[in-house]
Amino acid sequence: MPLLDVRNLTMHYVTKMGDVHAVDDVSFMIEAGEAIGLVGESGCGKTSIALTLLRLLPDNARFLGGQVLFEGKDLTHIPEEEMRKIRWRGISMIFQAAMNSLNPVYRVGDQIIEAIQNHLPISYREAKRRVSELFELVGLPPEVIDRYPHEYSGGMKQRAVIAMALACDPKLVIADEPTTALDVIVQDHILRRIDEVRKKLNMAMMYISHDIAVIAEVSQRLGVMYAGCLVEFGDTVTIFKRPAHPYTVALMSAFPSIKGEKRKLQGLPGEPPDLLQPPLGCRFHPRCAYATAICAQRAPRYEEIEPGHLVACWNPRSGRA
Amino acid sequence: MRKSLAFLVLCGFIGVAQVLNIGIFEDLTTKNIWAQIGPDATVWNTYVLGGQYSPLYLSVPPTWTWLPGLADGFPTPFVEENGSWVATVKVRKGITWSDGTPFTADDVVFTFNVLLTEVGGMRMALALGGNWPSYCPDSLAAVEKIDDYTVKFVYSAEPGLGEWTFGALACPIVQKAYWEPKFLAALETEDPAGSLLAVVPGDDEPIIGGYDLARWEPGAFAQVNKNPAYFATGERLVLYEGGGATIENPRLGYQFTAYGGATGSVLYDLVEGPYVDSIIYPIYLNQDAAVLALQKGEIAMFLNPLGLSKGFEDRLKGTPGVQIIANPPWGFRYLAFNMRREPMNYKAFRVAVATLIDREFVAESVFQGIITPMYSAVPEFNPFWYNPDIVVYGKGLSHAERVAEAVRILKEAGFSWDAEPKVVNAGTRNEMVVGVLPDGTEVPAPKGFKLPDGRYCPELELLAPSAGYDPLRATFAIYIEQWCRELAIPVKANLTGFNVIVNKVWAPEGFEFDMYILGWSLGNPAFPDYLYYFWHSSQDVPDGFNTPGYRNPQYDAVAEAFLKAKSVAEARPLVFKLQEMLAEDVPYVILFDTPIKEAFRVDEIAFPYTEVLGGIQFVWPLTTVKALK
Amino acid sequence: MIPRRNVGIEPLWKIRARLWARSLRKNWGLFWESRIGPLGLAIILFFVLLMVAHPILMATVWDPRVYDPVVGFDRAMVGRHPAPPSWAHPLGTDPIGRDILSQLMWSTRSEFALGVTSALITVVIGTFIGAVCAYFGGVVDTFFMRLADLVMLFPFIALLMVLRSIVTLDLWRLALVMGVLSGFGGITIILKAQALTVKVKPYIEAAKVAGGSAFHIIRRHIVPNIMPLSFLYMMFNVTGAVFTEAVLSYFGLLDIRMSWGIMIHTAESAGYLGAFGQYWWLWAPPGAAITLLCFAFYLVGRGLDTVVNPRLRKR
Amino acid sequence: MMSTILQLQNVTKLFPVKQRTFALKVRQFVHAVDMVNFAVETGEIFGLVGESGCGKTTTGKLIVKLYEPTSGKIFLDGQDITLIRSGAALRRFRRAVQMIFQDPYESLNPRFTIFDTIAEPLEIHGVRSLSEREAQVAEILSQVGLTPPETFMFRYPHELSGGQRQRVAIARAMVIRPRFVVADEPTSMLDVSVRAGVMELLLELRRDFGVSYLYITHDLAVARYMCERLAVMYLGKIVELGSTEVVIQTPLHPYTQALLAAVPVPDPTYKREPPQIKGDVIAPINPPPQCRFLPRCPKAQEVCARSPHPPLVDVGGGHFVSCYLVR
Amino acid sequence: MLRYIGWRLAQISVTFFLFLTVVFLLFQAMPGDYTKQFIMNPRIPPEARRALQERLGLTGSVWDQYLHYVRNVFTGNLGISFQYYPREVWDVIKERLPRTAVLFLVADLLAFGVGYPLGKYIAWKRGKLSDYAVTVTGVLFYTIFTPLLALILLFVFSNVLGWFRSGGFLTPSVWLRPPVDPQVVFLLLAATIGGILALGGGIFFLTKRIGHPRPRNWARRSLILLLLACAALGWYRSGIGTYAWDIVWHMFLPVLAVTLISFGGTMLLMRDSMLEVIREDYITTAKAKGLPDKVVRDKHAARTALLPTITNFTIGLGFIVSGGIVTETMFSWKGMGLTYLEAVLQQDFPLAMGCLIFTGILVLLLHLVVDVLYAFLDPRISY
Repeated sequence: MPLLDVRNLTMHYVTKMGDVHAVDDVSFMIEAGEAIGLVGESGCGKTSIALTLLRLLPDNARFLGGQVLFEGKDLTHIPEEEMRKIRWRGISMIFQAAMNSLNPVYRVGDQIIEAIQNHLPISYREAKRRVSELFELVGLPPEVIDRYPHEYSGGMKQRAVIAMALACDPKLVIADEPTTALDVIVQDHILRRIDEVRKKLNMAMMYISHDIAVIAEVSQRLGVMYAGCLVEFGDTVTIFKRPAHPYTVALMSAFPSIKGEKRKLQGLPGEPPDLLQPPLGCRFHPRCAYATAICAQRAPRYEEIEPGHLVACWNPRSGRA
Repeated sequence: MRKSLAFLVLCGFIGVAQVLNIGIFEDLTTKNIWAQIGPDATVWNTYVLGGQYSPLYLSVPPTWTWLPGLADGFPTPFVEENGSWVATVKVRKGITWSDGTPFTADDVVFTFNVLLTEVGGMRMALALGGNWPSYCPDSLAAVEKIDDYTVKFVYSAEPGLGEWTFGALACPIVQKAYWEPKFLAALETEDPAGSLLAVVPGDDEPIIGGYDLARWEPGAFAQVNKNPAYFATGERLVLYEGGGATIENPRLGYQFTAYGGATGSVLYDLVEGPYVDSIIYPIYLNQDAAVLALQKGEIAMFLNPLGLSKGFEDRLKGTPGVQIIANPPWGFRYLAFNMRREPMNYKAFRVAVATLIDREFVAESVFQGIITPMYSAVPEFNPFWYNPDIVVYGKGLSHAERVAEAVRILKEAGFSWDAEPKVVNAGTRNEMVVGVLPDGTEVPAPKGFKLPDGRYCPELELLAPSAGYDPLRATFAIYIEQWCRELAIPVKANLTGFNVIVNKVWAPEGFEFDMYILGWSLGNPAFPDYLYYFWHSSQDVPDGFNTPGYRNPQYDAVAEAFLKAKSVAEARPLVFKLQEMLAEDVPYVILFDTPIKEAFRVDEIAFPYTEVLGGIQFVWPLTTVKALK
Repeated sequence: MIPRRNVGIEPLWKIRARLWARSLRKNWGLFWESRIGPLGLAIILFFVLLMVAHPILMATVWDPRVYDPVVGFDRAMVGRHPAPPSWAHPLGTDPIGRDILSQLMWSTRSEFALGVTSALITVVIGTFIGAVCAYFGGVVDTFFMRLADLVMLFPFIALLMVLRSIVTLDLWRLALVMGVLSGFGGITIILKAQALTVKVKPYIEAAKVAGGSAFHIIRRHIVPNIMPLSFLYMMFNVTGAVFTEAVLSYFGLLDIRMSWGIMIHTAESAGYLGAFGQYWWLWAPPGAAITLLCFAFYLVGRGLDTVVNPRLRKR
Repeated sequence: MMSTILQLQNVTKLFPVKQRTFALKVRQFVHAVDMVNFAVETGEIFGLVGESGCGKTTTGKLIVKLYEPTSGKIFLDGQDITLIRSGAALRRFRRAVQMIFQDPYESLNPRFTIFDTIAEPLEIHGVRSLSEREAQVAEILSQVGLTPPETFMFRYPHELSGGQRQRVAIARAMVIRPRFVVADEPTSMLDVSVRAGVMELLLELRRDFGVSYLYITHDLAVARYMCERLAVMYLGKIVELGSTEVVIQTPLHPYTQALLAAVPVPDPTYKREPPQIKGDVIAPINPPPQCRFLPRCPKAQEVCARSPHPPLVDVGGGHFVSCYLVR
Repeated sequence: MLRYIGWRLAQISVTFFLFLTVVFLLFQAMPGDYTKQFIMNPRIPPEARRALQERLGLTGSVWDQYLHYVRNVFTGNLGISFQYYPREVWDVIKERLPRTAVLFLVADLLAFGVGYPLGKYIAWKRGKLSDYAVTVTGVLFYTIFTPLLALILLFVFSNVLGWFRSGGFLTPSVWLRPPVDPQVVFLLLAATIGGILALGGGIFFLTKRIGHPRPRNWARRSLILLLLACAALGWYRSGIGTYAWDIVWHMFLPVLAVTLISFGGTMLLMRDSMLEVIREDYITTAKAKGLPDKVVRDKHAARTALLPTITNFTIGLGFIVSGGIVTETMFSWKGMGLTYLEAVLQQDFPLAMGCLIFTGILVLLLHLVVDVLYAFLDPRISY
């Protein structure tokens, strides 16, 4: 049984202008101890998936179908009280904006202790000891436990947020753009540290990022999202070597690198679709260089083109045996 | 403290103390007699503290008969002695201060010596300010003791009523023993008058009147207790129809008869108390609260110099146990012209405006009887001084007749119009100045009011208190504006703050106004000396009281004679004459005043009489009222 | 090079008008959603109706001699004033026989005039000074901010009580004084803070780089961007002005011939105020009118707040 | 033949540190830009690379006169622009130099339509006629790829996507035909798929208008793609400068090396070594006179602690390095 | 911190000096003077008025008067009241201030106590019917014409129900022979409130160290109950309990009025501030941590949103003079507001200026207090 099994997840936001098709029929699995990446551009629904998993969606979100099986339990249907226990203990999250996910009026240590005491029946002293262990783990000096968030630098805050996410030994940690606002050298440090911890504690990890270079370095398997749909999913190396969906191909060729030959970048024509009225058929077809008539009529099935490599495309570029 | 203890012991002997609750609207501002008569001379201080000290002579309500207080009989007539004028006054024997010490001529002499002392280039009386200067007129040269019970007053010139009868003799007397050390200490300081005013008397301050201040809880209430040593307790005063009066004080063994004594039927038979052990004056900061308290029986009455408004009257009318008394006012509200300016300097103009003012209409229709129209400078409710035979311009005329009359007067004096006002539909409901005559000719709206020399009349400002300060005067001003405008007389009512008016009328440079409406309350009804101050030409100086700038040598002469008169009988025809002149020349148009209406609980308080000019608050200092509970 | 061509399909002003109408529609939608805003607006419209109806009634149905709000009185009812509501006087008459409804309607105009004038003055001053302080900073900023601190030290009503004995405070002067005082006070600080958030936006820098003068930037960029907030505070200021006028009139401190505050003051000084049930028509209509109008402008202000501040919107 | 369009000589910008207690003299300064020298050739794209807070944006703003340098000279076409104060000279300068800002969401006035935004510089520079402005705006819109222009002209920024907005921002900068443009991270906020398009557009515009760029970025990969030459900045100082490929292939300064080592590579099979660097960046408030990189330098030697900040020295082929250890 | 306070005090002195000057000029600009009231009495000769003017310091050049005044104020001498001549202004303020202070302190605290939780609650329930209902009610009370509310309360509670007296701050019959001055009782009441607040704060901080939330809350509640019981017992045993109770009983209606009027302000501010805070990421984080809704609302959202509300509350305390005018008039509560009103109407400049200056000092000091309070409440701020 996989740790997390997301099946046909569909979620819309209700607005005055109509429904925003934020997550549409998304399915994927995460095994225990595994690191997967979710890559896509802004507004493609990556963060919405994360929030759906923790059931932290805003009021206007409507869950329209599918299942989220965590250790066999369907998170979409359990009562709130039970869900509250799963949060942080089962699934925790490193939020996108670490700067803002610490409450400025409480000491950083106390905010972590609060999370621990909320889930585990241990004393303040014990909890504090645990926090200093966590701090050591993420590379923070223990003397900053009793400081306030504003006394931390950006990198330290990010580390503290990671420590907080690990506080209750969760089985799955969702890292939503954990390093976006950071400089490359700090980013490198932190990504390496997370990876070490993950291996040490044998946690599953779900990275969410728009930066495929980062995802390439840290994840074993990888999903590519476009306009609310998961268009490709598979082993990271396979996808980089044999990208099947035209969007994945385009994404990779749009990305400059400091290694290798300097090559001409291929921008994608057009703009990402308006999720209030997503295009019929394949959502990518208006921008797709390989679109055929059927792409505009019917959404492609999400199917395996080689073992463990799933693609939703009528005309995949490679890999189809 | 000691006094309250004594009071407590007393109550213990005679059973439950009788207490009256009487509401007031403002707090005391001082306990010091010098300040109370001086710079702190507020009516509220007088209500509460006025009972502590007595003068030698006083005008006794309700008839305002002038009678001895601490004095024994009337003073001797003035005789000339080495260029000064001298009279003697005897004080009563047997009177004691509340501390038990006897009251003697020393106290009288001391009181006047304080006032006569020269400090910093002026007399103490002036330095103290307030009402002191009137008790110590300039012509008073010295006050000397002849024996323990006789005092000699020395004047530099023969004094008139104002300087003598209603001046020095009305001065409250303080105790020498208590005040002398304080006075001497004050003299040592840089500002003796200021230091004297700054003395805070303690509970041991001896008093001579009926009620003694026992407690003052600032902002909440004041309490006075009866003075067991009050000299007049049990004193019987009988006032007769013929003006006679008798005083009989069994306690002092004192008897006195004046003005012909017991002739005619008895008007009032009053026996001094105090009948109440203590009076508590709770302070209410708005009338509504006081009215509610009166309705609930929290208080027996409340004191208010202006009397009840119509609304309070309406509300209290149906309340069981509450009686409402209406008394005539002693004051008037008036329109003043600045006779230094054009066109107010024309008598015709003033007369025309006076003709236009329909007091009865406003009084009866608009204000439905809550105001009383007035015509003479002496309110008619003071029959002794009031002259009923004076000119009243426009009296009894209809609106159309008034317009016609005013136009006639103005035209006669040379005023003119571009389009002259004409009355149409006179006598009907639709009478107006503009419209169509029965023969079909159209009457244009009057316009272009011109002075006799042919120039257009400048816009005239009529200053009046805003509706916020006094809706009655504001409304009157608006009507006057309307009536004048109807005749194209360019009057503009400026309804503004009281201070603004006062500061324009009494501007430092002189009198900066065209017309204004204000009111006067008139002091001692027994002696209308305001007739001198308001219209005598000597007062037509900056800061003087002759605001219209009325200069009539004839008036001046009569007014001066009035002040110098030796008796009221001598003064009366002069006052009549003054009223006639004023009515004729209209420096003021006397407009109206409101009757003083007061309410009290008949189940709690009983008054010996309720008809008194200015209101039952003048049944003062409440030594004759009884508590019924 | 692409050849130049004129794209003027429509005159510019038409397009702008359409855009303006569209943004108005959108903002109206947001305003409507706040629910309390439209409630306030409805109340204000009701008062506008009263205001407009008065001169019409005076010219047609009402005899000015009877219904004039200041000098009218009903001869037919002498001795019965203050009279309770009747057909002739739907809200009764006051102690000196004037029609309450007429007074109420007539005063509406002055309340609006007062509120709107003073609020406009406040907002114009506040916006201008706020923008200038934010843009230039330095001495100008320090001067006006200290001035604002100073103005805010004064209790408003207390200050007006002093001022009214220095100058005759009629309606327009009161509006001017209130407008100027609150213009130099707190609102400057709020608008300056808002202008500061605008000032640091890159588009200001872009305008500078494009060569825009300080005046150009303040006029075209800063002021339009703080205008919505100004407008919002204008609503609150109207409430403040109406309320202040009422309080001062109630104390009899203003030199106005008629207003809602004066109406209550008339009842009070004539002694009818404390007798609640008995003479309710004297105090209830003006009291309710003051409260309602203040309430309405405040609600509109809060409704606008949800339009102007996205943070307050429903997600 | 290449000519220098822009030259910076010993340009320094100090920002006073806000002090709460009142002092007559400000004692602490952030050395945002410290004795910076470089030159940009006509038609060249010159990259300025560094981490946040290194002073690269300040340098850009100094060039467009949003800031005035504390000391040093900046020459545009041989004229010292720091001396320009106002009047016609400033107007000419404003026409010649423009800037593209990082954040397309914030750099457009939300109350302006696209037309208003782009026409604003025209208006300022005296294009009075409305139809003329309309024509020019339409033209530049099609040039930046927003076609047909009519559909974009009267929209508001919030109705456009990020890429479109950045194109509008570029159009605003280009509409008065500047000769030099400072592009401050013009693509860092954009999605990957539109980023390439914008970069291509900038290159195209250089071709069409012959404009030169100072291209500011933190992303070495982007710099590599866009620039002919680049300079690496660290805490207000340029530590390495040279032609792009040379610097990226053979970085000489330890900081450049660390920076390059930290850049993730979009290739899951490539395993990078961790960059050799210690600690965190500290703000350059009254920095000590030694090499700015000294506290974090993995290769620091005794000479570094003894000597002042090393000068920028040509090590051959126009490759400049500021390090004592590279000679 | 101390350095900062010193610097702020220096700033405050400058502002205060300017304020003083403006106040002085303002009253100088008022036409006429106190002695004008004697113009109504023709028997008082002009010389007497001039003597009085001299004594009251109304003669001499404006500049001399100004210097004199400034010198006096900075030596703590606010001059002598004209109305209460020759009492010192400070003496009059000393008598009136405790009444006003206790009344408004209690009312403001109550308003805060009502407004804060309500604001918290409706922000959390935003868009629901309860939100609209409470908001509209709050706004209605906030904008209600104050005299009207006071009259309604007086009518209902005093006239119809007869529960309270119609005004004043004490019952004369109770206070005929009191062992203490009412001022003392007011001061003691203020001290009690202050003490309860301080000790309550102390309890809060002391129990902070208790590890687990449940025993912590239990300890807090019981200790605070104990504190209140001790305070009540203390008053009961003091022997002046009846007097204190008389005052408290009189306070009821004015306190109710002020509370009703001002709770809306706190509530709406709290609501807006909360709405801003609950959009922050740390609220989502707190929810993601699995914390119960109530904890997220009270501990994370409300605590941070409290800060602007506190500012508003504290600064608001300073304006007891202007805020008090209406309330004090309506309820016959002779405090600072009424004193000021009377002083202005009677042109008692020193007293009116004294009231204004007092307010000025109070507001300025409260600004400082807010700054210091912020340093305690908001760790981001340090001086």
